[in-house]
Amino acid sequence: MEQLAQFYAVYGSVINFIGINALLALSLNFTLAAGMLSLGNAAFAGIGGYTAGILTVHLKAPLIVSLCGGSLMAGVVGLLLGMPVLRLKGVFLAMATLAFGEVVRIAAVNLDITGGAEGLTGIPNITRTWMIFLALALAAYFMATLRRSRIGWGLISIREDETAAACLGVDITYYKVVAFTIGAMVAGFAGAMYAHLNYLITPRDFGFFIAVDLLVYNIVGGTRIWYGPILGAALLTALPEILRGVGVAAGPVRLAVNGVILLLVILFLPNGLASLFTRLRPVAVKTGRAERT
Amino acid sequence: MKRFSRFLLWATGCAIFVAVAVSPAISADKIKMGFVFSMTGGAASYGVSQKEGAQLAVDQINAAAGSGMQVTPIFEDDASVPQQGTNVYNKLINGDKVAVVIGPTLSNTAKITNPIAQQIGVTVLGVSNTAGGITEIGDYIFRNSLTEAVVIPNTIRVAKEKLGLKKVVLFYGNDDAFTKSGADVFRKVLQAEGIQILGEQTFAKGDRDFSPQLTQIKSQSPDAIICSALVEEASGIVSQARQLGIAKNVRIVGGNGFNSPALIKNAGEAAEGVIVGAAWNFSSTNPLNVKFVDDYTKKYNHPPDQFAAQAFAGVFIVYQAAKSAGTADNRKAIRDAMLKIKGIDTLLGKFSFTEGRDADHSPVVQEVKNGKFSVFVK
Amino acid sequence: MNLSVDNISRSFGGVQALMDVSFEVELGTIHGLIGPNGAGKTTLINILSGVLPPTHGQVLYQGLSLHHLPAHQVAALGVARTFQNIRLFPTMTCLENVQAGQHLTAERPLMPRLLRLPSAGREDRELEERARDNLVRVGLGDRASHPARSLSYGERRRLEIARALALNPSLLLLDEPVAGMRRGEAAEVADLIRSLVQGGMTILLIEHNMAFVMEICSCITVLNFGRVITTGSPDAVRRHRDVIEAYLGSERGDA
Amino acid sequence: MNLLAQQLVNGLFIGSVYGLFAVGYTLVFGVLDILNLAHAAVFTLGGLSAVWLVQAAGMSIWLAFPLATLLAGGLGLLINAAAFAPLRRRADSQFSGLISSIAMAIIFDAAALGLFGARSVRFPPGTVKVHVWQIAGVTITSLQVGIVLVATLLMLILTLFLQRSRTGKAIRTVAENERAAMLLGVNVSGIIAFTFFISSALGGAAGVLYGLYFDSLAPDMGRAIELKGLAVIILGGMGSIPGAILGGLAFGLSEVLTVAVSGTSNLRDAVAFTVLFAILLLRPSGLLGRGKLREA
Repeated sequence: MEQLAQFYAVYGSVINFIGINALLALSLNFTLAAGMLSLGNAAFAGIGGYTAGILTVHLKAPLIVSLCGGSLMAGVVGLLLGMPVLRLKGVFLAMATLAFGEVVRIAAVNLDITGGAEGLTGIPNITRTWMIFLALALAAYFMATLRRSRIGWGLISIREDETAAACLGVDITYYKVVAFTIGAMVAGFAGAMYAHLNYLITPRDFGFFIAVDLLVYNIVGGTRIWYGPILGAALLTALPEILRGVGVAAGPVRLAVNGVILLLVILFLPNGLASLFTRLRPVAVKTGRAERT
Repeated sequence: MKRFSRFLLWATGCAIFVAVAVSPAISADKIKMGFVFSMTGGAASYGVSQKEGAQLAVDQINAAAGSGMQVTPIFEDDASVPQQGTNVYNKLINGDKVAVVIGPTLSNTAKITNPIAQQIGVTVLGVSNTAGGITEIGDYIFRNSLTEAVVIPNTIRVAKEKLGLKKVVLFYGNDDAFTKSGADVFRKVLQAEGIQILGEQTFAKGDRDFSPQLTQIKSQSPDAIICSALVEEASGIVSQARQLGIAKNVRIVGGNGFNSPALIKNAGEAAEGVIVGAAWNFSSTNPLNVKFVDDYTKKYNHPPDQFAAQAFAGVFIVYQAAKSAGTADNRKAIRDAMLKIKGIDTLLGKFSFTEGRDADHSPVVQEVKNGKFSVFVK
Repeated sequence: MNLSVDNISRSFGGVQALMDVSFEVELGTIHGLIGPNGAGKTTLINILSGVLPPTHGQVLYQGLSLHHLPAHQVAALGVARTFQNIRLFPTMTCLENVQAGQHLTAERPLMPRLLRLPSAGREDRELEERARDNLVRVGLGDRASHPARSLSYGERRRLEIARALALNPSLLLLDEPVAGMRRGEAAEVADLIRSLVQGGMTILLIEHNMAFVMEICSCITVLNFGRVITTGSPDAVRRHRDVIEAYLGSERGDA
Repeated sequence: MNLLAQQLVNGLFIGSVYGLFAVGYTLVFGVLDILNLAHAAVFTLGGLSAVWLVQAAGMSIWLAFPLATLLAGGLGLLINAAAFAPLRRRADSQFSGLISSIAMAIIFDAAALGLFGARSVRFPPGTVKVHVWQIAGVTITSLQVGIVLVATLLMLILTLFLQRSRTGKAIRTVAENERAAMLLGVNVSGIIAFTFFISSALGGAAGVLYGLYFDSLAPDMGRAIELKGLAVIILGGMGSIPGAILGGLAFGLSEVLTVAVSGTSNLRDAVAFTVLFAILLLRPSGLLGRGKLREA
């Protein structure tokens, strides 16, 4: 028991960040599930984080109100952004969401209410580990269940082939906007929790490189099953600690090892870490009866 | 490959458990100092200087201590990211059980990580944080880096006195906590001194081209350009200003961020006449400083900057406190001894902590002259 | 109350793919659409299914105008299709492909699934049963759990038909349903198509296999260079001078 | 008036640097439909290695420049061999290629940090002789003119090469249709490797020129230009080489004009990215794009 407490004292923050990053990665998975490459989820996390922080700091809102408020605000922005942007595909969508992310970051730098470059300070540190993992569990359960619902089937059809999906009656734009908005809300929630974990949020916490990290978590973990992004986020968040643990000195060498591991995973595990645990199929459908009895 | 990944997961588990099981033993005649510097990422150039300065101090202390108290340094990299800073703090404080933490490089990281140390009761000495609200985190948080709030008013006062500044332009990086808060102080001081601000221009971290802003500034013909920037950007600003034909008598005035040999090295000829208000005087004839500059240059083949100097001084201050407390591992005793630090000799000059655990020594206003920093006298 | 194609034109950039195309498809029949490569057949199917909007003209189905309806709304009116270049969902199994096709005929509400209500499980089981029936119908009953990309060319065409059938369509647009199939396989598809029409469905199909078209279609429209040459019974079409010319002039040996 | 003229000169200059950086980016995208996010790291390593060649090895810049360019081209071959070639047959190579190029970028960043240190360095003063001209109150330096000339020259050579030479034609064939190229007997994997070589060599050359002008090179210098480079190739039209140049100039001018018109620079980047956003919505193929959306 004491060892456990000691473990938590040393690695508690790593565990928390794994949870937050996993939640963020999962938020991107909602859009990836429909084959949309978005780099906007870091910005949604930022919107959620700033909204929640402002609610807590300026309006003295209770935590749950701030978290939901942040999530909602991110969802609204996601909805408004999604409607025009989701006509774009592939790299073009990625670039449009990236431009949006930069505009959000620059806005946070220049606005007074966000505290500018110095960030929004004075946010109490009240997010607890259990809250993060409860949220993560709920989001993961939601994701896993969503895949078996009408929306989920629609999204996966869109990912596989947009034209064919449309001809099966899937309202492409509507489903994309729904997925994008849900993703934005989850990202906003994660951002709001992050804000209440850190005393301070700054525009740099939600920039381009964070957006890319979220994509990396997904691809490394595997995009096709709900626990893929969680695995990816867990490995990559813990990687610096692991390398520290095995004695790789801080500095350029550790950075290089980081890169090499990422490269190895992408080269040799095409479906991500998740493929270690399952023969990956896009949808987990139970085949109720034995075939050709 | 599957095997490799299994191995990886396995290794993770093992590493974590080993780390827990082997809780390091604390030996009484060795003080464990944890250093949190940004050795990779955006702030790497500062973190690397700090590490070099700190390492030099540790080496000198250990060589001189003989059988006395030795320093065991543990250097960690926060990769210029607050998240990793938090992880490293927990690891150093709860895992390695360090007696004190020196760092972190960036003020924004400090605001997030220092509450962890405060809560547990571990002394933190910031050696580069200059933003407001750091030492306010709690009574275990110290710093030996003079804040912009101390350096800048002095700089402006001296510059106004000697150059008769009437109207200036403010130029700063608005997406960085250090440069932005520096600009806020500059603005306030300029207004208080009755110097007119003709306009403000901003840049973003990583920018290398400043000609659009400098062109605007040139058209406003100010007496001086007041600049809040770190040295990477500062050297570009200085050299491009001169290239665009902004006359030499339009001085460029900077703060702590300018105080690096890199300014002179990178801006070359153009750096002549730049006024730098700072915490550390490169050319100070204080014997401790002369020795430091000598030793450092010999060891690393390049001259030190302010980051290295303050880190070097920081190690000595902490060591001094531990020695006077007579303990290498009693965290509270060391903190209490830190509070009592008064007028000790460092390369920064006579050094004390203020009531609020901030650095208390006199700032300096320098001028670049003949390719060197020297004290500004007109 | 037929499917009527009314003066449809479509151009891509400067190229006129379809020019004033008009014909009627009688409900409950098999209607063929033939013509040399590049005649505009697939473009027409794309317009009928809402994938492409026409430049001019309109399509009426059961008295409703499909004018500028997006593809998913056309599908909701009971129009299903297959694709010339086969657009299955490659990483899904055969069964899943058909289940994906049930989008309009299934509810699959999210809430009961989140709450794990028994009704959700019941619906899923029913849908799976139906999907399996569709697979059996196209002769892929034993392939349910195979990934779609592991199928042979002919099997993929049949799977696409099964997926289209999952919509319970009243009008089925087939773009070269037997291309690349062996003779026996094509005959099975012909039987399937006939049985569908007996069940009340209307079928419009594009096919290069003339024997197949002549055998099963009751009416044929011939396109060449984006224009209708003629519409009529197989016999009439076979004898039509322009048709012979169009084929001999452009492609040899395909007929 | 002088003010505006000077700002236009500023914009054209920085724009041509953006353009040169972006040409390499867009070349790989044009041929492979893949974004190579390690391009910025190659840019950095190109610049830093040229400094090393001049400073430590004592070379003339006229020798160091082509050498560093070749070296950067070699890095391109490495990127292709380690990060792209093994993934080419994979269905998701757009996604996975993006990630493996990020991995390469991390490795290169680490190499830059380890080999050249974190501090900013510069070419020794006097590496190239700089004259400053004042023409009607507008300041232009010989270095600026030289850089624009070199950039223009490189792009002219590239364009001619792609249009006239056998290899250039092969590259365009592969870009058009990989399968068809293979059937025509083109050595596709060789051509792709060569494309990476050219692309990275151009990126490295951009790094050297950038470093020569701005006198400050550091391992993170690629970061700031990476995002702008992406914006530039979108603006110009993905895969279009004249588009990348035009996009570079447009982006450079939009930055400068925002400062000139509003008198302040707070909005500079916001305007640039808003313009990018608007262009994507209104004309996704960019200014000179191939006029089609992916998967259209």
